[in-house]
Amino acid sequence: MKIHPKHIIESLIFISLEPLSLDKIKSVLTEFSDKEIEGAMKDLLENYTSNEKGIQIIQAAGGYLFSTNPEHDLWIKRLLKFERKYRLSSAGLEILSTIAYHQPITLAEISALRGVDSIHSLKTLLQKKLVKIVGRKKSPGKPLIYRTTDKFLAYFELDSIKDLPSQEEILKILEEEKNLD
Amino acid sequence: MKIHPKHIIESLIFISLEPLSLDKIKSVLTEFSDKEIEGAMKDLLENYTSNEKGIQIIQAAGGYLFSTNPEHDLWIKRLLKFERKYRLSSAGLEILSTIAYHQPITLAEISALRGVDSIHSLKTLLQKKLVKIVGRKKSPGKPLIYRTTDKFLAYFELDSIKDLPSQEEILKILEEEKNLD
Amino acid sequence: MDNLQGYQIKLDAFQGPLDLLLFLIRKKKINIHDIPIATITREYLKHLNQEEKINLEREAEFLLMAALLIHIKSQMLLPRENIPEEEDPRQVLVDRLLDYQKIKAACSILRGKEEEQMQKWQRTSLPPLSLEDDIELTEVSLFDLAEAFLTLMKKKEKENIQFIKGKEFSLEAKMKEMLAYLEENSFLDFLDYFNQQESLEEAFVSFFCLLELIKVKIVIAMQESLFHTIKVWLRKESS
Repeated sequence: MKIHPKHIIESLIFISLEPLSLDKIKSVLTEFSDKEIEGAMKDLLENYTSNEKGIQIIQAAGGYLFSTNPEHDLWIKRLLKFERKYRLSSAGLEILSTIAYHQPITLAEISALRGVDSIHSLKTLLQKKLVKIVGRKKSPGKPLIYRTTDKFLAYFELDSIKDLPSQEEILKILEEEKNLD
Repeated sequence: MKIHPKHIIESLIFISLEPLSLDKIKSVLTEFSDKEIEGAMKDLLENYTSNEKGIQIIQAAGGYLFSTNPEHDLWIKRLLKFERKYRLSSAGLEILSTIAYHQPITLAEISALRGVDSIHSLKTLLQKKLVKIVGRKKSPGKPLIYRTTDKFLAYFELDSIKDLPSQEEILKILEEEKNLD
Repeated sequence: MDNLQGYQIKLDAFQGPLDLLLFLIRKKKINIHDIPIATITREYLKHLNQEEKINLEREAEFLLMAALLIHIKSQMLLPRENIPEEEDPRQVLVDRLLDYQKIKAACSILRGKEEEQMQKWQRTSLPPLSLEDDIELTEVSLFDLAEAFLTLMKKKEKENIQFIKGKEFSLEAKMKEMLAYLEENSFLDFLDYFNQQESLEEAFVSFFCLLELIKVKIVIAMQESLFHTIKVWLRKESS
């Protein structure tokens, strides 16, 4: 029986705990051409979107990852005996989005943009690996600079940093807020 | 749209950390009768055996779990090997940080700082080319001395070893965690 | 009247002075590009005064903003000819507010995405892979097992050195206990299980039981991935 690359890709995504990129898949499936792999990938994704399933393949941080169907949240929480997953704190989320839009950025710059000292909550973001230190700024005092990580992208199911909410989306939100009052 | 128990079961088996027994599934899917659940389970297993797939549901230790198709072992091993290159154990990380902050340093000095014999993880770090031997110390026994490599810098996206966060900077971040929400 | 006025607003509800200012601007339906600085300063100070107790560190930030507002107000009062044309003293503040407003809006979109993501579950660790016996790194060798055990024992020795219990443990009884545990729990976490043992002696007996069970192929020891804990499972055919 011939082994179809589609099924191998399915296996590979399945055993990966982090989004698996097409490049990595290609580097593992050396027996198949890039074109074959790309076709198989497309085929696999179609299978998963066209058929109703308990599990799905999501695209995030430049790769593919299995996740459960959001409609099953209730039962999964029951099984795992979880009340709910932890959300980011408001301060954490604000720092995160400041970094996301202004990276690379220093702590002082984050604090200036927010009007608040922002060293609080930075620890959680670093420990959760949602942001990382990427070196120092070539300016007086050489402060550390921060960037968001791939884990940040995966957390919000963004494929790349370009998929962050755009100016238009942001303006739309602001308009909506204005009309609320 | 009605949610089919088959798909919920699929989600549950996927997310479970151990083989999931039918009894457990029944205890979670309280909205469905035992008969419905048994039927859905049978249906699900048939789906997985009749269609050729990359992943399968197997029965083990009194429950069900997902597993990859054994025919794909070759590629899975390749991927795991690939992934392993980028992972560090906690001991490895500890030694690496000891070397990074105290270089040039000998093995005896590393072990003394950690309170643990560190030769094993040091070998792994040498293999990964994250640290290198740079000569011998001019002291009794002339022990080998170690330093981090350029690959180490690349791994952590640092321009130079001077860009490592200082102990004070990290301490400050660690100490400042406060709940402001 | 707007419906927000009924609420007692606490400064703690705001991320900082910019957040409070944006709230006031919205509440008073103020055009952000043409802020009536006297009104906003008055409102802002009113809010600060309402607070009985604010966190000292944050109070400084709120007060700093109050100072900035008062400074801008005083500049606005200066005779026109003293200020170069086009230069509005409010501009610095407006720019900061606009930047911050964007961050806040992005936050609310991201919060929505986070909410969606919370309902999707991903695995944090993998079940044992279906790989055959020849795989070196996911299946743990006896040596790995012994090594992990010895490391653990070194730690335990330190903790237990003062008192050694006189109780005796038979190999047979322990083996039965372990199998019963496996039947019930489907797998056994190596580190957890040995940590639960009361004394060094009991841990040793358990360890030899485990080696024996592996040797006669009743159980299988697997490591989910490198550096994870070792899990012991009953072999399929024996369960």
